[in-house]
Amino acid sequence: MSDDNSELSARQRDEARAALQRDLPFALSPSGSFPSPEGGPDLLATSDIVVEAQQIAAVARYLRASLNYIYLSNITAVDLLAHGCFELVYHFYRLSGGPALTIKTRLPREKPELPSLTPFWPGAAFQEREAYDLFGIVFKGHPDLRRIYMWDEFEGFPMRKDFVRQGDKYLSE
Amino acid sequence: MLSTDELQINIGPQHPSTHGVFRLLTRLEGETIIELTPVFGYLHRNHEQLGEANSYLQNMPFTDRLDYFNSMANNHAYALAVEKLAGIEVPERAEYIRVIMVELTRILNHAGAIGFLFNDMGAWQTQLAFSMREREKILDLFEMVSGARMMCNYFRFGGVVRDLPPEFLPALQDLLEAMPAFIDELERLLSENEILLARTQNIGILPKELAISYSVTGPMLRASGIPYDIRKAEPYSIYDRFDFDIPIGSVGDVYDRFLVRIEEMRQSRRILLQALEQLPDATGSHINPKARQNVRPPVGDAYTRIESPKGELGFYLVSDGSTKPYRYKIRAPSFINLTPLGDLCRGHKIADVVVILGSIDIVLGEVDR
Amino acid sequence: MSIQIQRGKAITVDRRTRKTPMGQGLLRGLGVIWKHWSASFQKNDSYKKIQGTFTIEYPEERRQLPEAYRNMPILLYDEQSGHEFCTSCFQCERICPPQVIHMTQAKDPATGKPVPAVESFEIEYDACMSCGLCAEVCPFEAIKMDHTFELSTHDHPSLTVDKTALNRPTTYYAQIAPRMWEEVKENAYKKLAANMKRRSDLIGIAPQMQEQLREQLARAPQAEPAPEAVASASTTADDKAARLAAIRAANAAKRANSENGQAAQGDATQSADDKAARLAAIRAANAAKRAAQQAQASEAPETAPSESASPADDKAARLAAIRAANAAKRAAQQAQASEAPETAASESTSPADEKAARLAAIRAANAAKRAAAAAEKGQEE
Amino acid sequence: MRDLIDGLLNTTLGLGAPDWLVSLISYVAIVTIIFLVAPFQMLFFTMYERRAIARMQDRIGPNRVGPEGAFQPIADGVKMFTKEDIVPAGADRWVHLLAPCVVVAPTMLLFAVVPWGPGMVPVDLNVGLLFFVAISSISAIGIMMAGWGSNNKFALLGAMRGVAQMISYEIPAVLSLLAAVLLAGSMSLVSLVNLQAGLPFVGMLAGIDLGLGWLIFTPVGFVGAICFFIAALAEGERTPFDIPEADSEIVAGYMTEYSGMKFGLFYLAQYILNFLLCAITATVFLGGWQFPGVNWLYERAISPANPAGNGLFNVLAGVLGVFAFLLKTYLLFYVMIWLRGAFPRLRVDQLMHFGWKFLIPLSLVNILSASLWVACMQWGAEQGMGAIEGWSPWARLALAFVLTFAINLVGYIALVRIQAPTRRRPSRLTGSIAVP
Repeated sequence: MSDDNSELSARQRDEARAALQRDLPFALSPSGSFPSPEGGPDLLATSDIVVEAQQIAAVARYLRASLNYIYLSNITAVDLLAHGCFELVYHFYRLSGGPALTIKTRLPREKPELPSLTPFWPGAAFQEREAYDLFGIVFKGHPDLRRIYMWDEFEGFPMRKDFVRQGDKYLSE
Repeated sequence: MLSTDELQINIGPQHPSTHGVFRLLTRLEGETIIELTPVFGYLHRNHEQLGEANSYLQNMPFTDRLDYFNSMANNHAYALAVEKLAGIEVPERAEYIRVIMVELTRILNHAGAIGFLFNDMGAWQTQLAFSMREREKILDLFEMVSGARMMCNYFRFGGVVRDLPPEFLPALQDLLEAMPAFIDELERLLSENEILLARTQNIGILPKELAISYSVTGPMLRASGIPYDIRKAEPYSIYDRFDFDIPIGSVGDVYDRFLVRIEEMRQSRRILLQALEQLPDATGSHINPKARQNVRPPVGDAYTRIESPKGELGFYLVSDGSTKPYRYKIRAPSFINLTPLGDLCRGHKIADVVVILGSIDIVLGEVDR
Repeated sequence: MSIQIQRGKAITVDRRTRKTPMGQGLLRGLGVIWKHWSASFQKNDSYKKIQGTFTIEYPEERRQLPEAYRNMPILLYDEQSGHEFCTSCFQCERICPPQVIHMTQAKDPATGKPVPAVESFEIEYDACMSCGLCAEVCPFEAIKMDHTFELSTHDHPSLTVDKTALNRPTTYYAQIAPRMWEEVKENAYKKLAANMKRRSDLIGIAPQMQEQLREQLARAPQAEPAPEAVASASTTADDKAARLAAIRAANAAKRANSENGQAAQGDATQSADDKAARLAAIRAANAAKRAAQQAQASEAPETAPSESASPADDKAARLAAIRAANAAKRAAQQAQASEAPETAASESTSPADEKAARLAAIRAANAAKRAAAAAEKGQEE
Repeated sequence: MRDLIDGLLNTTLGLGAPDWLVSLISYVAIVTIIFLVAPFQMLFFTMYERRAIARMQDRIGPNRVGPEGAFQPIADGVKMFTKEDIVPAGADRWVHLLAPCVVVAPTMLLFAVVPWGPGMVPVDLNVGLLFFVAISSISAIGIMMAGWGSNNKFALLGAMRGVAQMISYEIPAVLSLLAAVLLAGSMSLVSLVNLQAGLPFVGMLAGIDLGLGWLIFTPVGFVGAICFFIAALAEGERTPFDIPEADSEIVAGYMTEYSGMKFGLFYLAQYILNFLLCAITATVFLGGWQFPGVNWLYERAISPANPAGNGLFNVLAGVLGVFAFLLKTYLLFYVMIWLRGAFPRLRVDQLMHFGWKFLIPLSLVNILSASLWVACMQWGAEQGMGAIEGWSPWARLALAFVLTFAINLVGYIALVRIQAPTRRRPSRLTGSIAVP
């Protein structure tokens, strides 16, 4: 059962990678490189497709138009503090079923900006606002990029790994 | 010519029918909505960060609190994610028990959703009381197996907490026997009611294309006419072993969402009957994996999703090889289904807003996380 | 484009748009309600029925709770031996998602080594989320989920529950969850039997049972006044911690005494000459005297709670602590050693609240014990 | 009442009290009784409603305070009185204070014309129905005051809805009452009740007085009763027309900012109004106190027609009459509860739609039927009904019955057909899934 699924998803991934290689080769070569710290786990290693952050909108639209991945399900931001980058994970689906196509993209922590998918998938609006609210990732072209959970005056981005939590002072004692 | 002015109203955060602490910032022309913006976060507790501070097993009871109506479904999605991440196998009987629990959850959620929808519409809690009666019966069953009615915390990585007690299966049989009568009654009470037709038909229409681009899932997507059910599209657990149909709507309005939910309850009952038939013997299966309290998955990530009663519930986990997840993200169906609310309500009356909101079926525990 | 559905099909729901609405739907709805109204004079007690009153009039009627029901965690002890199942393995404290379980492990007063028993165990009921993970991970079946749910109180601090309030006999649990207890009973007792061997004296005995056991001890012929004092004190006030400290001090004294005697005997048998024998006799006499004094000193803490039989419990506890510390100091002076009592004393003056006072009392008692041990050692040298 | 006291003082006791004294004593007594009875009705109705609707929902309802929860309304009342009275900041203090009074006062006045039993009418106005309709619409002003004075947008919306609804539903209410007035030829409630003596369907024709000649048994009365009852639901803000206080939409409508006894007054007014609306429906269409035996007893009692009657029969007729009247009223209120238990609420535009486009035309059709009924039953050659002049009363009755029944039925079906929503499907949904 799960073997079938992982095989299927690997095949989908390879197909998509090949198609992207053919039509959008510039998107597949991420510009910034992020170092892996010594000793720590290497969270950057992945078999999923990693694309250039600034091309994410182009890639997503290509996936929708040419490969039929018309359903954008999930946008996740991950703070890879040790690697000095944010990773954004997009899960796309086909309406005909089957496993997800996972697209990853990485942003430098200093200037986390990338194009928004909201103009093409209005359903991304809240998810991008959430990523902005909790991680401080700026989605260019988002029509209404405000904090979604925290109040507007809140300072800092609470899901970042270096966010000083209120409880930390008790933990350190 | 009279000069008129727009009226700006905050519906909520303290309001009888916002299903929790939730605010709808509306601009009105008379009673007609010109603009509506949902504002939330009042219940935000940064659940995801909490998840990163806890070990994998410690997160299990917290998932109950996401969508507190369907704690079993949340448990299932989370258990699947960790099992995928750590490569844990689930014994056959445990899989069947899980399916039974999740389908019961679906019935109780839909019963509740319909009840609350009619409560929002001003039916004085009668439908809700009938739904709650069935829900209480199902909660009795949950209490029997897990010890709690709502915060079940029943699933474990590689199984469930404990096997079904002997009195469970007869009770479930009785419940399923009464189920068609209940669903038919609900339908008879409601689906031909002229007031209801007037209130729900052609209200809050979500066309197919918009439904997809808005990433809505679950009964809402199916009511828009798209037969997309994760149990069929990407079968997880053992859902490929059951015969059941996917109800879809033809218009995509509130009425279709209500009818789709009614039909899904019937389909869930079908699945339950099949699961009861196929349920393997208790002998020889070890369904409580006590040894796996400290899961330490290898470095990597996993995304699993289930068809929770409200839609696609996904867990995205990143492991750095420790006992705690490095990233713990929840794709909450209510949260994303809420995105089109502003568009759905535009041009309708205030009274329709609560009905549309009720038909989306949100739980603020999940929206705000 | 559209999905291939295995084992099923997509069905379009029927919107029933054929009929002209003429009020017949309204009448049918009224019919359903009428049926419920007329059936509501019977009780709905079966899962098969969808009509009839299903209210349970709560304080008078109560639902039969299923065995697996979980509310708040409790601790189990064996009624026969009085031993608690808990060995303070810290599994529950570690797994507890809201981190409301706090415990300390018991130590053997003689050797200072940890014993598989729990010294203090506290659960903050007010923050407990009743997830049942603690009961699930417990390898000794010591922690179980209770069925009592009427816990509301006006007194918030009382929801931080200590071991005495948490303890339940196994018979209680066997009554609320017979099958679940039957499953684990054998295993639990086997493990308990193994652990009991490593516990000495009253360690690991449930506080509820300690009194009974002590009464049994008191009935046995004893030369020492200490146990009697303890027995009498135990009937008086309710400040358990102070009492416990006193008991421990008394026990330590007793033990020191008896062991001294043995040592003296051993010395006597081993001694080669009269001188040595005489010396040993004198030492034994001294030891006995000291023990007696210690026992007297240890009476002081018991009097404290009975004197201050006022509601100000914490005051009494603090007083007891100070007295215990003083007693310890006296004992130490006799033994001419150890800074421990002093630190205990200095600590016992500072605590602000009840808990700390109780803790100080325990520490003072421990110090007394240590002093006795030191005295003993000094003698052996 | 006045007759009774007059008889008691002057005839039985022979005191020879002057007319004004008799009037004074009798009206003071009447007012006292009404002010004692009215709040009691409200208390009873709250309890009645809660218990009945609980039964419909498979529950038991409040049963803890007193035997079977009988003192629950009193406990609620105590709670109301002891709650803090909050006036929101920025509210118009005086308007806010006066609003509940303006709402309560007219409802109390309405008791003046309610005929409780034979000879138990506080005031038998010859324009009793007109009085009822006119006074009952005054409370719309109070609702508007409450909504405006609260300085709350929900309250304002609720008040707007309330006033619009009250004014709209006055019309079908009056029109459907008009049908009954046509049949009776009088606006006096007592004459309406007296009209409904006799047998079912045929009224007084057979000469046997069973007190069952209720208007609701005729096609005209039936449609009129339904129309009036629906309009009464809207007037009394009952489900499915509880739009002004729609709790799931606008919190509590115009009552949002009220607490304590001010809220209690609204509550009181609402339940008393519900009682009165049920009572008027019972009086006009269900025969009021008419019940087998009441008229027989009253014929032997002290009355203007029979001043030498026996006072005992007054009591007996009164008891039976009041019993019949209250039974009908409570049954009608049960219907209100029943509807509340079964139906969701309409939307405000649908309410208007229903009132103006369905209920008013239907009552107009009913008025046509009513006039035909009168024509068939009473008119002769000089009114142009010479064709049926010589017919027996039974034949005329049959003709009237069939004719009005047919007209009402056709009218109803035609209106339903016209109102039925067009079965058009939004075309944009039928295509295949297009990638946006």
